[in-house]
Amino acid sequence: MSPILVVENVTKKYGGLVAVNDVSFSVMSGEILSVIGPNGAGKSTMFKLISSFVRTTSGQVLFKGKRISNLTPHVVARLGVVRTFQETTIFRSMTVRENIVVSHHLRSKASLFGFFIGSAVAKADERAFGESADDIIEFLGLQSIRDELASNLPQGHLRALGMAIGLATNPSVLLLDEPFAGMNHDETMHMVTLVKRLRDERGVTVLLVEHDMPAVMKISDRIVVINFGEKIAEGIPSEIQSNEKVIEAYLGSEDDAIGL
Amino acid sequence: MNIKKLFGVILFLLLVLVVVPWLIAKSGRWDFYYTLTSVSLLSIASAGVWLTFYIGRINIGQGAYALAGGYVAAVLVSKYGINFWLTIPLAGLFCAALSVLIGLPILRLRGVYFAMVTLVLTEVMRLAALALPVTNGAKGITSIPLPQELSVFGFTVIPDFSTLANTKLAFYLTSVVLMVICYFVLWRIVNSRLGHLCRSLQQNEELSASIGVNTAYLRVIAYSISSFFGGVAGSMFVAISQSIYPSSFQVTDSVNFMLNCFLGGLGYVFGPMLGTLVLYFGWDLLFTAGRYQLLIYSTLLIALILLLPNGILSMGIFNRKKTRS
Amino acid sequence: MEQILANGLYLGAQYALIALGLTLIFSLMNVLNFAHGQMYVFGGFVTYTVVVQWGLPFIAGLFVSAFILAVIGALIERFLFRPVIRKSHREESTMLLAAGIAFFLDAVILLIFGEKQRGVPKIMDGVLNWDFRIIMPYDRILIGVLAIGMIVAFILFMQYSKAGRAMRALAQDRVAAQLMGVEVDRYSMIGFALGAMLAGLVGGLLVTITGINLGMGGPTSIKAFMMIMIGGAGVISGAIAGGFILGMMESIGLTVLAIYGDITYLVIFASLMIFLAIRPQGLMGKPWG
Amino acid sequence: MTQMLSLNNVELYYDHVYALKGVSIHLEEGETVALIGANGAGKSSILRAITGLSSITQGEVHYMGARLDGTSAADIVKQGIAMVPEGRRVFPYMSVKDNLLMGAFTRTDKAEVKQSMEKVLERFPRLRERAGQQAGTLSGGEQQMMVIGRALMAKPRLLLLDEPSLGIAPKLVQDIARAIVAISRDENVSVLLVEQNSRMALSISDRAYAMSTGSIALTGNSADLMNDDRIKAAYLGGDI
Repeated sequence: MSPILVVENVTKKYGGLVAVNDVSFSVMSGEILSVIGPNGAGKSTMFKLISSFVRTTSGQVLFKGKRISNLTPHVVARLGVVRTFQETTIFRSMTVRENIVVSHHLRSKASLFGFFIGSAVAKADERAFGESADDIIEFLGLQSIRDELASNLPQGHLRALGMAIGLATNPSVLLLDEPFAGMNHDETMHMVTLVKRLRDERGVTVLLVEHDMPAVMKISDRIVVINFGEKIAEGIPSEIQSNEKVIEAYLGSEDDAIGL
Repeated sequence: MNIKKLFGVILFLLLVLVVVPWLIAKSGRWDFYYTLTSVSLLSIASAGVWLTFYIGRINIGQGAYALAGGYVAAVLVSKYGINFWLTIPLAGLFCAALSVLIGLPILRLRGVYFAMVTLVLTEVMRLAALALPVTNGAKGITSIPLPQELSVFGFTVIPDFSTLANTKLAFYLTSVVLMVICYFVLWRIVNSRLGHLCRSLQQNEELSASIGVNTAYLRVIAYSISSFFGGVAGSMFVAISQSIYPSSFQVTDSVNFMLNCFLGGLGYVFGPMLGTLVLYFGWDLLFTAGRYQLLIYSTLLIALILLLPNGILSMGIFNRKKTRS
Repeated sequence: MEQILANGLYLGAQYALIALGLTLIFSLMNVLNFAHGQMYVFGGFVTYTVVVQWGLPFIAGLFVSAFILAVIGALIERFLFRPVIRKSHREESTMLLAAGIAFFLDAVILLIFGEKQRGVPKIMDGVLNWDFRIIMPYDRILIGVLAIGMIVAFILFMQYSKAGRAMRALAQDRVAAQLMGVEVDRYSMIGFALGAMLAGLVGGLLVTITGINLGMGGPTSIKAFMMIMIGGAGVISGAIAGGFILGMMESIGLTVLAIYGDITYLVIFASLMIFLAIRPQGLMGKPWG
Repeated sequence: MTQMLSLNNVELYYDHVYALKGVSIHLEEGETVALIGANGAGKSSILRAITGLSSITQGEVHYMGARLDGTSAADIVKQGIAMVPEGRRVFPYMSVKDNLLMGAFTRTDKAEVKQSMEKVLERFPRLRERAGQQAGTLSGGEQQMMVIGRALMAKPRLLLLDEPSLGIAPKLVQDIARAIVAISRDENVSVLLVEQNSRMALSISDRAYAMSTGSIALTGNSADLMNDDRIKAAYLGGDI
């Protein structure tokens, strides 16, 4: 396996505040890698840096050896690095299927004008998008809600839809921002299976930010831990669970316990 | 297009092109022609505003483009003797080009901020019309000749208006046809991929960017189409009134275009047409109230917003349409 | 040069007062008050009525204008904006409501005061002539000084009174302000009343110089929007800066650009566009979006 | 000791998502109680339910023997409940002094407000140095001190602290912990402390509740919980 995504000494400062400080790690092709850390540790900023939603202060992010940091988000998506969002970010007043069909944008061959006059290429595109959307719907098991309005969906389905939107862009690397937040145990386990199948059957590399630890431990091939904007550990789940620095980051250090 | 829709369109065309003229001839209310011509032209401009709503921007600057389009047509016809029918697309194109220039910086703004700038834009266009030499200042451009004949390969499509006995009817018919064309274009846009992308933009710009949509480009495209409509409406107005002044389209008009869209419903392509009809007719009917006209009109408007702050379409019976359109 | 500066200061002081009211309402409720210009006109007519028709002194006119506009503002907030904000999902609803109110106030002004241009007699005679470098009538100077005095009073009120602090807190962090026990409804109403009052006061001040007529409302609103775009919406210092900058630009434009015709506002708008392209949040505004 | 605060079987959800499912906790007068648990477990939702920022869908909140849920946020403050919100939420463009004065917003006893201010500035000398500075320019630790001081300005009987150690440099976490201990000792105030940093929280509280996905998973004396391996498991994904 070779690294598909490389984060190289990335730093992000907001004014005087250092949100991410000199972080480096790589994501191997076909791997599921989780970035974890206590609240406010800089995970989300890390995510935005990779998807170019914010600009780096220094350092760079490479995708297949090409620099993708400090481009615009749609260009990064076009190259194959696509993010989903933390909150329930979907197109609320479209149906599930419309959500997925519209997200095929990157694959279209016809021009906007072609679509307007309904050219042959455009018609072929529309057909292909529809088929692919149905494929994705089936893959994620969303058949029963395909014509529901997205704003009426419960949490679990919204997350799945968020992932379907990501999938529709045909990504090489999918960035999932807290895919398990607000889910109950069963929903989480279902989602874990889905993400794994995504990698196994579609060959998508997955990078996720999450704080649901049981899920992270189950799903990840490797884990990167961030605290106060710095990488404090990296390794396979069992290593992370017993890493003293990580425990400290989550529970506070022994020193924080002050004697009364 | 399925049979039902085709039937609906034919019915609509019959109504506006045959039934309405027949009714007017019967009743002898020739003044309704002017009202309905205005409604169809104003609804073209409103259609443009509606399209900017569709990408999630509140546009209170359509009056600026209507004014610009009007002046383009007026100048081309009166100073260069160009056939009026040709100036309609030219006016549209001029406005579209202008809106690209203006849109590039201001389309980055959202919500209230975008609305503020566009509102100011209307006022600035009026000031420009006052100041620039080509527009003849406050005196405006007057005595613009009626539209000439339009022929294609020697075949007369539209006769010379000065030879017609009933120009009111002719203006009504051409305006309605123009409106039908514009709404057909709008309908095509909304139901093609372009429209879907616009909707994605309206609902969530960040997500839209993350699925690879070039949001900045799309916004400019939509805004320029919107301004194109404004220019077309403005140019046709010039032909009817045969004159244009800096005050022909003002801030109030821009606000009204926005009200039309809101009243007709933002989730429904033909909403602005409906809204324009209701508002313009409502205003006209209130004419009998004399000096209380504006008072009653604005009170009704406020009451409407109080009762239905999310637009007429928020009423139960319309909700189905909204989700399926 | 001195003349341009003096004119700019005089204009700027009034503009800043108008912008302050607008920005206060915006920062508290995220409402763009389209009717601000109409409130200004209303205030002018009230002062005219008090001074000319009732024959009371000018200062009484100012007080009555301030009071009536504050009441109108409070009523508008309580019975129109509050319910609409509560029920609506999108910000366009409040914008439409504001537009409706602008029409409504126009109608009311038309019915009560009529269409005629009105003015009050000069409150002070004489002209200051400093070596032909600055020539300015005394009444203008007085009005300018009064306006600056009001700006200072407003700043002091916002800075040191309990209500002022509460409003600043609300504008900066709504939730935290609630946690401190600030009643959001009450202070939104006070803020709206205060904003409307400022508009009315400026109307009262200006009726002595330029007079007032029905048509002045819309253009005044537009100028006020430009000011808060320059300074940054919702920021008090931004409104003041925006007001003085616009006043200064207008003053310079009217002198320097006069030879090219009436293009001052075109130039101002073009520069505003370029400025916003570089700095969309205005001079002192917070970045957003 | 009388019961100061109690939540009985409280349910709360945002947008169809459960944040709290049947939570019951209580707090006696003079006690310091910690609510610990991983991110997203629902700790902050409990505070939102108490302060009236979110309305609960089921259950009851009692304070000093009277029903509290349904009371407006402003009245809750007047009854003596002050909150230090998550993420500090300072008023960034106001001076430190004005921020503190906002804490005393509901009080009318001017002279005593002055005294309270003096006391807060004594407790946090750094704030006195920066009294005129805009709050947004303070460091994270200083801001945290300031919002604790701001809450004290209300002269509360119940102090709610939401993640005071969040995003604070490790060496300052101890200072904050000490300040909390000192406050509960000196002032006549009960403390409900929500924390992710469970070691800190357990070391300064009398009792604690551990939450997981919207309900109470564990409860007991803080000293006992300190050495309970189940706490660690709750954070790092083992079995409880």
